[in-house]
Amino acid sequence: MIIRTLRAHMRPLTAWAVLAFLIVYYLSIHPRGLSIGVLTAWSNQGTALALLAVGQTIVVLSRGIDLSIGPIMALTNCMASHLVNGGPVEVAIGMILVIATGAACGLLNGLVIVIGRMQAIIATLATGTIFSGIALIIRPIPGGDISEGLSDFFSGDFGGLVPMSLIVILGAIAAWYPIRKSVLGRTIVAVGSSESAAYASGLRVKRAKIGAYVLAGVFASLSGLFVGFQTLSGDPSIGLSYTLNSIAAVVIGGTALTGGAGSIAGSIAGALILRTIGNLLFFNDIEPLAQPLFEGLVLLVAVSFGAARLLRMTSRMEAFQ
Amino acid sequence: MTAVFARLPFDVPTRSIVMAAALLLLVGGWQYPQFFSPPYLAQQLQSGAFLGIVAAGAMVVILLGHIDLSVPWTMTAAATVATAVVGLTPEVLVSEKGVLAGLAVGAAVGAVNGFGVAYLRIPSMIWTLATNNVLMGILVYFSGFYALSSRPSPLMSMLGSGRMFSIPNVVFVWVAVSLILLFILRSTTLGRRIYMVGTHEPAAYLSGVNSRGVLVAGFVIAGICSAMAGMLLAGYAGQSYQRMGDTYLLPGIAAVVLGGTSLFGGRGNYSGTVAGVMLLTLMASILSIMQAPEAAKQIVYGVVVITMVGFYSLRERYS
Amino acid sequence: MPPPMQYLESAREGALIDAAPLLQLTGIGKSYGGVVALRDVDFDARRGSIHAVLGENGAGKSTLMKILAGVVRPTDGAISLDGEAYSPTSPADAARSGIVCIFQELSVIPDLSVAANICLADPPRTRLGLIDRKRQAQMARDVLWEMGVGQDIDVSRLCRQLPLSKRQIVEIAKAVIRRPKVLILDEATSALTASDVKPVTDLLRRLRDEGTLILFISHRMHEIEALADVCSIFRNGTHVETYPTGSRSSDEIVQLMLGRSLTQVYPPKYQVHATTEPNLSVKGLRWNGKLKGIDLQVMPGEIVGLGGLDGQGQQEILQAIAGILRGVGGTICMHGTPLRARGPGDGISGDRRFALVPEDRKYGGLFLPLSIRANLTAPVMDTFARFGIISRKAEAGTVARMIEQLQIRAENLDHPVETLSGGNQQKVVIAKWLATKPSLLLLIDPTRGIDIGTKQEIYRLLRRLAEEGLAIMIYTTDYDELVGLCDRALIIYDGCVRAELAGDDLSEHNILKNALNLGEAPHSREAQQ
Amino acid sequence: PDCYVPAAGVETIIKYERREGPYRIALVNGHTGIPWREQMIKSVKAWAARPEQARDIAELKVISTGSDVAAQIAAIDNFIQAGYDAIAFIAVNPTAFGAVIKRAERAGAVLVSFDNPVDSEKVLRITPEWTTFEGEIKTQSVVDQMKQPKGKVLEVRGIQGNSTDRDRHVGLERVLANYPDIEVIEVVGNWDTGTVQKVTADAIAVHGQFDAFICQHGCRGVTNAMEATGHPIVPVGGDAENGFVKALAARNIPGISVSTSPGQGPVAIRAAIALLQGEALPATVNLPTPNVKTADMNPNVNYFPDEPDTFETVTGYGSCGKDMVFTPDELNAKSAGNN
Ligand SMILES: Nc1ncnc2c1ncn2[C@@H]1O[C@H](COP(=O)(O)OP(=O)(O)OP(=O)(O)O)[C@@H](O)[C@H]1O
Ligand SMILES: Nc1ncnc2c1ncn2[C@@H]1O[C@H](COP(=O)(O)OP(=O)(O)OP(=O)(O)O)[C@@H](O)[C@H]1O
Ligand SMILES: [Mg+2]
Ligand SMILES: [Mg+2]
Repeated sequence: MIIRTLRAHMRPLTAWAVLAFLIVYYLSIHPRGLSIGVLTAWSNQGTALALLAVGQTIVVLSRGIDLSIGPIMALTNCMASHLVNGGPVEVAIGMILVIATGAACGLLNGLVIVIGRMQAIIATLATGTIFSGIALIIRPIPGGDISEGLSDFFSGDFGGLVPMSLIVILGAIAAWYPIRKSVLGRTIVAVGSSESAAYASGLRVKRAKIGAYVLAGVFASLSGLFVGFQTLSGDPSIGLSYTLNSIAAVVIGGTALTGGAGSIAGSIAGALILRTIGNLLFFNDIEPLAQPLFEGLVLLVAVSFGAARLLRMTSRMEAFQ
Repeated sequence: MTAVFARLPFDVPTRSIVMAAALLLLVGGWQYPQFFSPPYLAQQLQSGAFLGIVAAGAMVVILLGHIDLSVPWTMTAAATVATAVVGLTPEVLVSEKGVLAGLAVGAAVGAVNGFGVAYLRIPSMIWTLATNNVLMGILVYFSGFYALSSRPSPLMSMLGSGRMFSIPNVVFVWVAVSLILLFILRSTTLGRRIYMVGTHEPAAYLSGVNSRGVLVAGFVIAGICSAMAGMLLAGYAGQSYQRMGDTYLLPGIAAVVLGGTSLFGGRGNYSGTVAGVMLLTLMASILSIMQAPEAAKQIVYGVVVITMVGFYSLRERYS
Repeated sequence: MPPPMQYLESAREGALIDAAPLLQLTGIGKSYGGVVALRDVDFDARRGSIHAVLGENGAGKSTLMKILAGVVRPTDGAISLDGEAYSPTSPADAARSGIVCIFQELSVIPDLSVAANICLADPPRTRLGLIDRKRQAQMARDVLWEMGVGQDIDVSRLCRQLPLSKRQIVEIAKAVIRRPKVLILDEATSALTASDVKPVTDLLRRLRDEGTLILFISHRMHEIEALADVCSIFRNGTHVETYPTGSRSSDEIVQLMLGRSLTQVYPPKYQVHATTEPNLSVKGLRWNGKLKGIDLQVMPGEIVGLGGLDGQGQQEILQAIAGILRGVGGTICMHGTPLRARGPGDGISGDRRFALVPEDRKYGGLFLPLSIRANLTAPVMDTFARFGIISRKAEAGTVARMIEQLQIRAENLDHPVETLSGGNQQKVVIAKWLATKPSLLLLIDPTRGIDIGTKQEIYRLLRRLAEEGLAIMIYTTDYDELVGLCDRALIIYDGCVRAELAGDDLSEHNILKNALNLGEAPHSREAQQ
Repeated sequence: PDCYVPAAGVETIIKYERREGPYRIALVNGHTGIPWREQMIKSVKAWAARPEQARDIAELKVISTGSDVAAQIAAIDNFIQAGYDAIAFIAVNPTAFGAVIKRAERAGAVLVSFDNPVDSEKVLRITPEWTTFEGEIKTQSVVDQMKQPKGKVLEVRGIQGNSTDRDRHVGLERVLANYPDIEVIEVVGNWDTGTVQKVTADAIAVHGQFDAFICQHGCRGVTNAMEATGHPIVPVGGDAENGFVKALAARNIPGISVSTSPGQGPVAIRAAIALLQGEALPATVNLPTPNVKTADMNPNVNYFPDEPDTFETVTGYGSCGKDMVFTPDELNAKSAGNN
């Protein structure tokens, strides 16, 4: 039973193992070693991407993809730089508005895909440019203001023990699991596994697809808020690289882009792996001009691990799955 | 109106786009009379040709049910290598070795892309993203090329910026690429197999198609198209420069999809891609001439893509 | 033959009139573009009956069921359910009205567990509104035990990991748990193995006795005879006749279905010359714990059947020969030299040609949205291409011969192959492989879901090919077919050849006995039918 | 030295307690794959490798973090954590560094921001005065070289949303406000040659002729478009990439090349060392703005026939001292070598 459970979660577990190794290595070469400051800097850097990867995973589980997730993050980040400041009440209302905006963007994606019957890639590519455009309107150049108190709180640590950002990540996992166990969550997985079967089984396919995009929008807005806390400002141009990295994180975390099977936790590990690799460059003597090459190669190698399953393949047909 | 619409040749997406582009020209021309001037139209064709060549390659990969995100740095790499080789061998004619080198770079990148997708079975969206990053890394690292000349060869300059009968030469290159691609897709076994693999790869394998070979071939074609576009762009700009491909990736994909090709693979006509390229090009320059702010451009772009693609998927559904 | 209407009238006057119909269809029509799938169909069915729907491929049976299940909207006509107008907008909607359909294409969710699949539509919840996994598993187990297959299926497994026949059971359980008023089975028994048919038929009878209306589509005549109370025959999109089971002879039924009579289903067998060298010889074939040392030979001119319970390794034998499997042990020789194929592509050219007609035509055999022409020529296009350029003329000639040879009924060869009915689709798959002129033909269940008329055509074709010197090996779940068609049958049990039957030994009785491994547990219960 | 001119209206002075050298210094670059940035990194390494400087520098670490501001913040945090004495950086987003600056203050690390400086008075900022750069210097010179100060001028802008683009645009507007007869047409060239060429050619196709061009970066695209469309020779103002300057000189196009030199990198590092040695500097420093008109251009001084088009012709700020001058060979020698 335990072995079967382990085997079922092989790929996310591998991702976590790799991450653990990278962290230990990173701390061992860091001149300061393990300290709460080092840990906080490390986890702060990965949190925005991790939150985004959670949203992306939900969509990918439904066999969709959200290329607008980075632009939603940028848009909500810009909104936050207008709304999330001032007194506590204002800040609270501001955060609610920001999250609602993320949900609305996700809703738009879902509606375009379901009612317009468009492929997710192109639909979200298009809505993504719209969201970027709106972000540019509300914040033509980076700037604005975000509650410093919240910023200190979220980018600091908890009692000198745990970085707050790690707690945020755990919170994201905790928020998803009840959803996954709900009918909506199950329908999302069912639609990703076989849409026609889900439809024929009487499941509410449309509702689940829309739900997946709305959830992705919400997580993107949380990510946008977190970037705001980190940078105390809004920036309309941060989207694109985040979108692609969120997909990379999902894949490294073991979720199949073909939907149906995968896990949030794996994607979070994937996101943190990507960021830790960036960190590793600091104290290894790598020529600065070689850094992009190094990062590219590491990504190439990381995704190549997906090919390992081919070695275990007993039927050539398995390659097509 | 509808009667005229229905009688036009070509499939629905192509027709719709041609109509939309005509509409754009009319409205634009009403505001700016220069729109109908031959230099303006020639200029549009020239801009369109670069995108068109990229989109031609993108279409092959999309027909296979995959996507190639390595376009930007494949273009840059091919152009950089080509101009570097020109710098090393400046003698006339010999310098055209640079063109061959550039094409070889494109083919090699395509082969690596195809290898990862077909043999290692990594999703193309992620594998080509990785190869794109590696290419960027290589170019940044070896910007020792930087010490070499970045001058294009005479052929590149001639094709990239020359004109014949006041029509830009790139347009002829685009036409040639289009004809070759049309021929491949319609009349060769490779074309048939591209559609088969794109429709359902397991069935292709079980039907005796060497699906891995077909995938690699498709990515190589795309790589070569990107390389050509990169070198022509270097010919046009008189130099190779980094990030030269950044603005071609997403429009290239959008043009293919606007043209009615399914991102799931197996379905699509090349005429649609050509029409998609024209529409995007026209739209971009009209917006730029109207001095629309960047934000408005992006929003219009997104709305147009959603409207057009939504229109034909709904039309297909309910007709 | 009296005109169909008279049969209808006589049926109406019969015992069936005692209760008001539960389901009443009037003037139903449906066309897809130019193709008329259903035309002016009137159809009644009563509560507490098993109502079989028969018809040739493409007769419109599935379309009708899809209309009832809310998947397809009719272009004309009206439906009433229990006296009230009924026009479902989706399967979910139909289910709310009490109509649940098991579709011809399976609709289990591969990545969910058996329990989750069975409780898919209405899972038990905890007080917090989350799905209660424990109760869900219990409910699933209960249903499976009620169906008599509880010991065979672990409800915590993913459906992806189950063999096809077990997935079909899950599919049925998933429908049954909703206690529908009307249960539709569209060829839902076609993938069941002989041992699974019994519990399912028992279950259906029980449901009928509880008052459920069961609409039942199958091409297996003996199943229909055993199970149905009433039969309706469809032909060419029209409702031809409804009669109580048993009131028509099978010849009459076939005549009604086809509009012509069918003399004999299976062609006569021929004597194979034992002196010839075997076309295929396999020794000690092993693979992944599933094949445990298989020896077999196929002579030119011979049709060899693989039989046994589903999932004993029959498919894997054929796949191993075709090179689809990796890590295969033992030797496979064609014409005396080892064959080391890496896939069906290696059988297309050269002097040792083989062809594999795969199991699921929708998954492995066809490119559904591509044209009939492109599908037909997929493996052979190189033969009429020079330097990779296709000669349209040569292609047209080849295609015409194929259409002619297999009597494929297609309106326009440039239409997508998905517009053909199931039987014609299957012919396309066979035709495209015959075009490669193989000397060894491997077929996996080629007549599944195909009507009797088309089946007969395929049997004749196979026999004719064998006469021309082809070696044929066929895996089929239909014992009748093994007996009627094959010269020799190998009964596979647990990855080994359990028995080789030929001549008079080749009987349904012997097949079943060996398939169940001499009546040993655990399948002994089903053996006594 | 006299190159650290305090920006107008800035009174704040930055001064740290003197520490003993040699120092551990880090340079955090943002975007990768841009020739200007590469040349900047090379200049810093070339400068630091000279024996006079090597004495003061115990360790020089260079990092490029790409366009992700979170990565850049984390990089700076890492250097602070690792106890580096000074960190110089080009901000990806000028407003994002408030929290980092606080953390640096606490840890006693010296931050120096340059080129795209942060919006904060608390760290040293080194930058050209962009409004003057684009306005009083470039635009004014172009207008002066026009036949008469009237007609149509094409303004080719940079990446939208960038603060530098905003400041430069303001500079241009400020100058042209004095010339009511000049009509400005704006296009967006994204600072890249190909895009600049395309939008310029488009604009020429629509508007016919212009009386002058004012371009931010990638200005070889303007001269190319003029040549390709057969546009008459009119004044062109642009930055200082070799290709552009070559084109001005070769075709004798009246105009001006104004430079933001990659030499900002060494200037910033030198300032960081000065701060560590206890010197006081104004909080915001404006660098001189080297520029040259076409009439005054000389090969191998203002442009380099043997260098690629992307080479930045003004290699350093000569007016900031002799150590701020670099020859192309010295930079190229640094290209691929290790740290
Ligand atoms: N026959 C079918 N088989 C499998 N999937 C289907 C089928 N028809 C529709 N679907 C899928 O189910 C989803 C929703 O179904 P569909 O659009 O048919 O609902 P609908 O009938 O339009 O519902 P509504 O009445 O709300 O408009 C679609 O995304 C489509 O992909
Ligand atoms: N999507 C479609 N487009 C065009 N024609 C169709 C489509 N689906 C079915 N048809 C046509 O409608 C007719 C009836 O099809 P249907 O699938 O209902 O037959 P069937 O009785 O279930 O046959 P089978 O037993 O082979 O499944 C067929 O002749 C087929 O060609
Ligand atoms: Mg049917
Ligand atoms: Mg059917």
